[in-house]
Amino acid sequence: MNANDFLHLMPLLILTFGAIMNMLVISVWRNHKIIYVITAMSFLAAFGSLFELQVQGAYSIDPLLVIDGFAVFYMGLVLLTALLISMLSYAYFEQREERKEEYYLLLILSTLGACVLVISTHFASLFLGLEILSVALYALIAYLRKRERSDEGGIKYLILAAFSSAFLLFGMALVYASTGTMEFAAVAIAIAGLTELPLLLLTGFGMMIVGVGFKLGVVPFHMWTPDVYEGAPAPVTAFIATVSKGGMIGLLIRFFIEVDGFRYPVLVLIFTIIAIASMFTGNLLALQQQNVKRLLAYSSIAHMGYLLVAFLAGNEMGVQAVSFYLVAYFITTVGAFGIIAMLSDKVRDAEQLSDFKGLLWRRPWTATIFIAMLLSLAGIPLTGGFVGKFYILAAGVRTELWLLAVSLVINSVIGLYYYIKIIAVMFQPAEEATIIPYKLQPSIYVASMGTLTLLTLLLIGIGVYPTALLQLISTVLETFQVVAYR
Amino acid sequence: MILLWLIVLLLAGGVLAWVAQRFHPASPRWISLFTLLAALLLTLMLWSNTGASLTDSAWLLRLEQPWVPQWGVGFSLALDGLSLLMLVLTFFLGLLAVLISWREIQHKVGFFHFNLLWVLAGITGVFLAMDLFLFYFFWEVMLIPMYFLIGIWGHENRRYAAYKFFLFTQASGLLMLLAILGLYFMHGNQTGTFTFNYFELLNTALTPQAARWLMFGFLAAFLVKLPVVPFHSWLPDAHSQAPTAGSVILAGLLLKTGAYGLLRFVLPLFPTATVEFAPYAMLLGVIGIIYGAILAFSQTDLKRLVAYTSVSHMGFVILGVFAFNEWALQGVVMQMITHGLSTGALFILAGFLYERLHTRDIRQMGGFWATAPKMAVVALVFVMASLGLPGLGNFIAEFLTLVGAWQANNWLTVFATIGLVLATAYSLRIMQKIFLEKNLEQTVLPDMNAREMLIAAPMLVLILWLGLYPQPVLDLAKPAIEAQLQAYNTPLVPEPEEPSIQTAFYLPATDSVYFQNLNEAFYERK
Amino acid sequence: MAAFLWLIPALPFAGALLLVLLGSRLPRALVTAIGVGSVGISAAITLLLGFEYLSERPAFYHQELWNWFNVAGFSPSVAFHLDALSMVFIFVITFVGFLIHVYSTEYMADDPDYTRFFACMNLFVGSMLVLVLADNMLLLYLGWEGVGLCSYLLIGFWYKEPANGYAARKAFLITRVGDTAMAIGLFMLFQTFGTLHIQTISTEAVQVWEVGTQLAVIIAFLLLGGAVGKSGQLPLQTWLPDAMAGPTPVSALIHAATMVTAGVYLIARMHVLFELAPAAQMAVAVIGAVTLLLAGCAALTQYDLKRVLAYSTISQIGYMFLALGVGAWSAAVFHFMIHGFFKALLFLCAGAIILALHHEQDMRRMGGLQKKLPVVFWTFLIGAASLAAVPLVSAGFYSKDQILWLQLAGENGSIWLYLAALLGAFITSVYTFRMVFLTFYGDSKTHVGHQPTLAIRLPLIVLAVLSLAGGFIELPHNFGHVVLFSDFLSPILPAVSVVPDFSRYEWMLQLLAATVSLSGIFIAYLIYLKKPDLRASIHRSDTAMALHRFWHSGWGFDKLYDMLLVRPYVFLAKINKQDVIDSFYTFIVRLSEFFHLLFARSQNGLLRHYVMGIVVGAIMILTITILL
Amino acid sequence: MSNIPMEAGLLLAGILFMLGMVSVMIRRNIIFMLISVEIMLNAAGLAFIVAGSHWAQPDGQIMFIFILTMAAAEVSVGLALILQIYHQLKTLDSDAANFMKG
Repeated sequence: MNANDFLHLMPLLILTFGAIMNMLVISVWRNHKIIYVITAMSFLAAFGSLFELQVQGAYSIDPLLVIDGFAVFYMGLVLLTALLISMLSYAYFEQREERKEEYYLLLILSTLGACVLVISTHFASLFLGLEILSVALYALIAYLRKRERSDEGGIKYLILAAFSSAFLLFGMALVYASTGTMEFAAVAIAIAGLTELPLLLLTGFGMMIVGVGFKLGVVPFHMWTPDVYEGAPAPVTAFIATVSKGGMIGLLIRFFIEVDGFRYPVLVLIFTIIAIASMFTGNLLALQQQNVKRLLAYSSIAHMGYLLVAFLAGNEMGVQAVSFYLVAYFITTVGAFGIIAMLSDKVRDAEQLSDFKGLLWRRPWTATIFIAMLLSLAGIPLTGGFVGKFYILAAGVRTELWLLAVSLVINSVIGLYYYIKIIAVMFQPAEEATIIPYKLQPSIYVASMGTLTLLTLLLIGIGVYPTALLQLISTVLETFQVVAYR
Repeated sequence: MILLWLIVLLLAGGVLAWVAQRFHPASPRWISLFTLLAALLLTLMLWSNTGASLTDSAWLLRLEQPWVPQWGVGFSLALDGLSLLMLVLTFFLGLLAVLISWREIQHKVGFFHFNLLWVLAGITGVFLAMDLFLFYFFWEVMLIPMYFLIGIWGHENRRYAAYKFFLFTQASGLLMLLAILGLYFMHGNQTGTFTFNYFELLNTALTPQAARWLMFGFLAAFLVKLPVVPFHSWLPDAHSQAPTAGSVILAGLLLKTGAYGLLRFVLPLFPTATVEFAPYAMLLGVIGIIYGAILAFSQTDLKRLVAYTSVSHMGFVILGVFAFNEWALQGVVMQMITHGLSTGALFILAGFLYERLHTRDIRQMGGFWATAPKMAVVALVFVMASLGLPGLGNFIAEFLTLVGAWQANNWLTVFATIGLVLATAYSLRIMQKIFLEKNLEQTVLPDMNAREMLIAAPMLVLILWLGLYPQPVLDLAKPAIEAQLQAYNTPLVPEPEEPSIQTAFYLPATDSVYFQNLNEAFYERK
Repeated sequence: MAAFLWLIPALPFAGALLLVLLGSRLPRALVTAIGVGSVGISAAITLLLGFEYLSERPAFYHQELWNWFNVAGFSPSVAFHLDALSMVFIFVITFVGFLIHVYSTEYMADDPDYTRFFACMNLFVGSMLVLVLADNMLLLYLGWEGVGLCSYLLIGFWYKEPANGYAARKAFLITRVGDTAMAIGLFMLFQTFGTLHIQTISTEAVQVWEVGTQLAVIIAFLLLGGAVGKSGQLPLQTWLPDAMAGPTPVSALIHAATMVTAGVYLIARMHVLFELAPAAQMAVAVIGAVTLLLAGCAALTQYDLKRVLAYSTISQIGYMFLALGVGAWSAAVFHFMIHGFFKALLFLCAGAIILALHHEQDMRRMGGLQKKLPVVFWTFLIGAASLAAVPLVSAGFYSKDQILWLQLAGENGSIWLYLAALLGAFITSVYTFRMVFLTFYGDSKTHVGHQPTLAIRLPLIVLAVLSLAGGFIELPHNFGHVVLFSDFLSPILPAVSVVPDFSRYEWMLQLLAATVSLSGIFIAYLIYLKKPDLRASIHRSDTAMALHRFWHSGWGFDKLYDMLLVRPYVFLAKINKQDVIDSFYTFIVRLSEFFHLLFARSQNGLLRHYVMGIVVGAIMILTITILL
Repeated sequence: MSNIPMEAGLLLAGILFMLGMVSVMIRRNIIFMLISVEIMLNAAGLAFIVAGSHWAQPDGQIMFIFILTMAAAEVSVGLALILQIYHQLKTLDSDAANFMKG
């Protein structure tokens, strides 16, 4: 490791430093505000340091990590999302009695895990990143430990995550046993000549898919999602839905493109089945759901299915589509859970459909933001979700994945039903609010609303004028393409 | 730029109306009234200014702006006679929609007008967009405000209706999106330029198989929107549950976007596939005419009844579109306009009645002629229009459609003509149940007031004018229609490899012939 | 004067428009002035124009107002074409129309909807004038549908009674069936000639088609469909008797004198086409013959005074069709004119009676009115004589005799048609005088309330004079040989070709016709006045009564159509009210909800099950990898 | 060790993995479930060591150390959570923790 390596790992180092700072400050002086500032600063600094990296092209720290455009993009996405979530968290935790400060510590750590995940090129770094992410998440989910549901969600996630990690590890071991290497690139070289993969290797890949699939929450490894989404505090749910899944998607793309998994019909078939099953199961499960957090959980299952469509398209366009979609999806999800966090009171989150009754008349601006988020999830124009879905569909059509494209269309329609159902609830005649959120300090309120407004503007911005983002994605991904298609 | 300003005007007016409610509760009405008035005047001005250049080319104005260059998406708008007519209709009905909502909508006035103007903006965009991506964009944009209009200000079963409307149109729209993408890639793979530009895509050579599938994708959206039996079932619910302004816009404009789409996209893009499909399409049209008429006959909810008459009338549209001759297409254009007026008027009447009686059940009405003769006369005129009485606009539309359809298919035309008898049956039932017979409930129905007469009078004048002297409208639509038909005037089995068939549609950027007669003020090319 | 041609239809339209727009605000006198005046001025212009026409004898006057529309060469104009044929029609329409308007001022005096009545009547006159003046089929169609609308509005004038509304809708619907056929005919005409201009079609048809060309036959049949619907001929005659629900002036004007003869006009106007289609022309004759018999029988059994007249109208139009069918064009038009006079007269008399008897229409409750309503009695008698074709004095004799004669003498005629016509003539005189005897003779049964004043008497007298004198402009060869009328029409309508050397039998046939007519009157006299027991014995006979009921119901056509068409349609509509197609979409929704519930049960919150889910997924993936 | 074929070692690891997996599925006590998961993780570790020795690389053993570390962290968090759950539910039956469903 030389100085250059350190320079390239700056974002990670900043995060680590932030975590340690937090730890130290907590031990000296528990103050929510200061911890919050440190956290936000470290996310911001880490994000800022990315701009240094972006210009330098692919830089690999053998054998574990690589910093290329793809990595920079995904890290940036993860860091920005984490920053936004931390901003929303402040208002959420301010009104609760629990010790708030460690939350930020865990948040930084799991973000760190996600960052490691997207830059890893080796099973070991993969495993490390994944576990940093996961272990921090267990605690985050169960953070509101006085709530039964929070604990229940935590233990369910813990057991299942560890269970699926075991699959992932075992799968990695089998791949290692069969190829003799744990580097992605070397694995690719080892199997490059083979048209027919050995059984051991295939079994290994299969078991790895279990682990990856679990993290993504795709069918049939999706069952944890609703319970964990419901149990976790709203900002944490947002974090699981975005950072944790985004990291995994980044890894999946990197690995799959590296080993060129699209050559193997078996793998493509498995992912196709998973994609279609996720879309249908997710949407059908969400159909009559009355709990908004669960509903968003089910919808996230479906959205992972949509993402897999673009992923399966497998070309440059597919990767760009996935990246674009992730941006839109992250904005939307953070926004939606941000709204839920804002409306929650001390005792419980504003998660029942009835909590939103008449919201459009009670708090028109909040409701408008939420409507924008929901419409984006549904893929309606003027929002980023539309462009994302359009892009995915385009990628699918281009590769002539008609089955997947048509399933996507059908599912968009099913999905539309429950999104507009929430909207319909919001414009029902106003009633007395069943849940009265804690009266925030004006400055905090303005900050949270500002964050949400910013998200909405971003969302509409990329929906109306996607050119800039597309430009960014294609330039940033250029270096990755060089690596991936060498 | 004027085309863009039209859309921006509506969007801005909508936002302004929403915001303005904070300051004065009545201000949104005035704002949207003036916005639409301005838009209407602007389009009428376009009409009068571009009259001279009509003979040269179908296109009056064009606007090209890059939007998403990576994908070959441009912000391209263009205006020809057909779009111009549709715009005039849009703003006219929009104006009426504002007027009828004057008293009907009493809560959330600002938000209502925001939605109203945004729907109209979406519709305007649909009529102008010459980029398939942009077209789809507007196609979807008009749905959400409409969903709000139905869902918030609708009648008792509004949520169900709003869902149904949204889901049907969205599902079919997505199929169109698939087809658009398919076309985009096929064209791109063939020529190397990936673009959504309508004029470029006209040159795409497609294998028959591909053309068929792509056409079905487009048809899905337009046939559902039109609607054609068996995809009509969203319509009665949406129409009957929407507030009056919503029903007027739904029936008067939203359905027309389907017809417009058929004319603008399906016919020129897939000349061979449509010819193949034409008999089935015409059959669907005839089924629609008859099925809609039968269902209309049995309804007891006035708005539902009128909604089913729309199904029946729109059958003529598809019948005419797939007859591929100028008579039929002119008939279709006329039908789009006159149906917008006549059905719009019937919905408005239903709205008046609902305001007074708080019911739409025609079994509880009757004998209103005695107390409301003005309303009765207005209703009579539009009921007669809907059954196709000569002298009123709908007759011209239906007769031309049928004359044209006859050239294409005799037997189907015969059955379509029989639909006129069934139209008589349901139309007369409207008069009978509402204005004639005894007044069972002993309701004293107040007659129309000045504001209501102000709404009805222009519609009456227009429907009569269109019935007696429709030539200006026909002239305006003629070049556009001839352009759409160009592909069919060549021998009936054109080879898809031959791009020269369709070059007439495409205006090379350098070709200034099309624009030389234009008033400089409207010269829009960058 | 020809420059004012457009005013003839325009004035009534303007009157209607004024009445509609200003209706409620105008004083009654002004309404009368507008309503009657507009038609009056039209009639005056018509008369002036008629004199000019007679003196100048041009082929036709033509006036184009504006081009209606022009689509790819399909370019009908709003243009009027006045030739001898339309001259006769506009004369009857405006003149008889004017008289009936005058009459209506008294008849409708007490009606609260006085304005609406005149608005509709004016609209009708205007539309009817457009119909007969149109120079192309599309404009004709406009008038055609316009009169249908007015007929609908006026039949259902007293809308509070549901039965009236039913009759009105029935009339509109049934005529619309015919119109549909006609519309299809127009499509075919347009396809063949590329225009709907009547003169062009008439001149070109002869060049394009041979006699008996299939296309020509089909088109002729389709046009015949329209004519049959409008003119209440078999099989679309059922609406006309019910149409009597309207006010009596309406029945007189629309359902006797003018609108119902539009079919006759259409066929006469398109006679070139029918000559090219012998099968269709034959059909016209057969329809006429059958209709006149069926309607005559039905008229015999009616008790409602107006229904008798209605069936009689159907029957008389049957005569006109018969004449058209054998190519006796001018005879048909002549009978139209005379029929217009006397049938309007009869209806107006009937109206006067009904008004006098407090809206009593049942003849069984009339009687003895001879003394109480002398003017009405005498004029009615004149009208009845004309209808029954009482020889020598009545106009009806001359017009009907011509038709009877041409059935045998004309080249297209046949003995069967003649016999049918003769039998019809007999029936006609029986039911006519049954009417006279039941109404005016015998005991008075209802109190007479209203004595007609000038507004009613004047039209009656004028029409009575015309019903007597009208016949003298066209007299048979052997009997004065006046051919003013057929001469007048000869440029337009070719004369019928008569079988050579047949005219020497003409006097025999005339005698026969006269005998038949008079014997009919005698039998009516016997049954209804002289020997009441004869009538009673008929009433006792079961078969006679069954026949009576059958005829009374108009040969059961109503029931037949009800069973065959109306009920199935209504049934179909009723059961499908909820739209069966919608249930398909509901099914899809239910299906998704079912799957939702099914999947939701898998989310049971038990950790073990979730583990199981992962394991199952893993096993599936491994199976796929290993098997494939 | 080198005379033991890799397949045998992997088979052993596989059997261990299956044992762990099955016991996660059949156990209801959360602590036992946690233990079973640990068994699975260790099975994976074993597989790494076998593979590492087959290729004569240290990587397998390094992975095993990672796994051990991770398992320890996981168990500590897990036990803390289990403690909380026991406080609230007074049982360690995993089936009792099913407030969230549907």
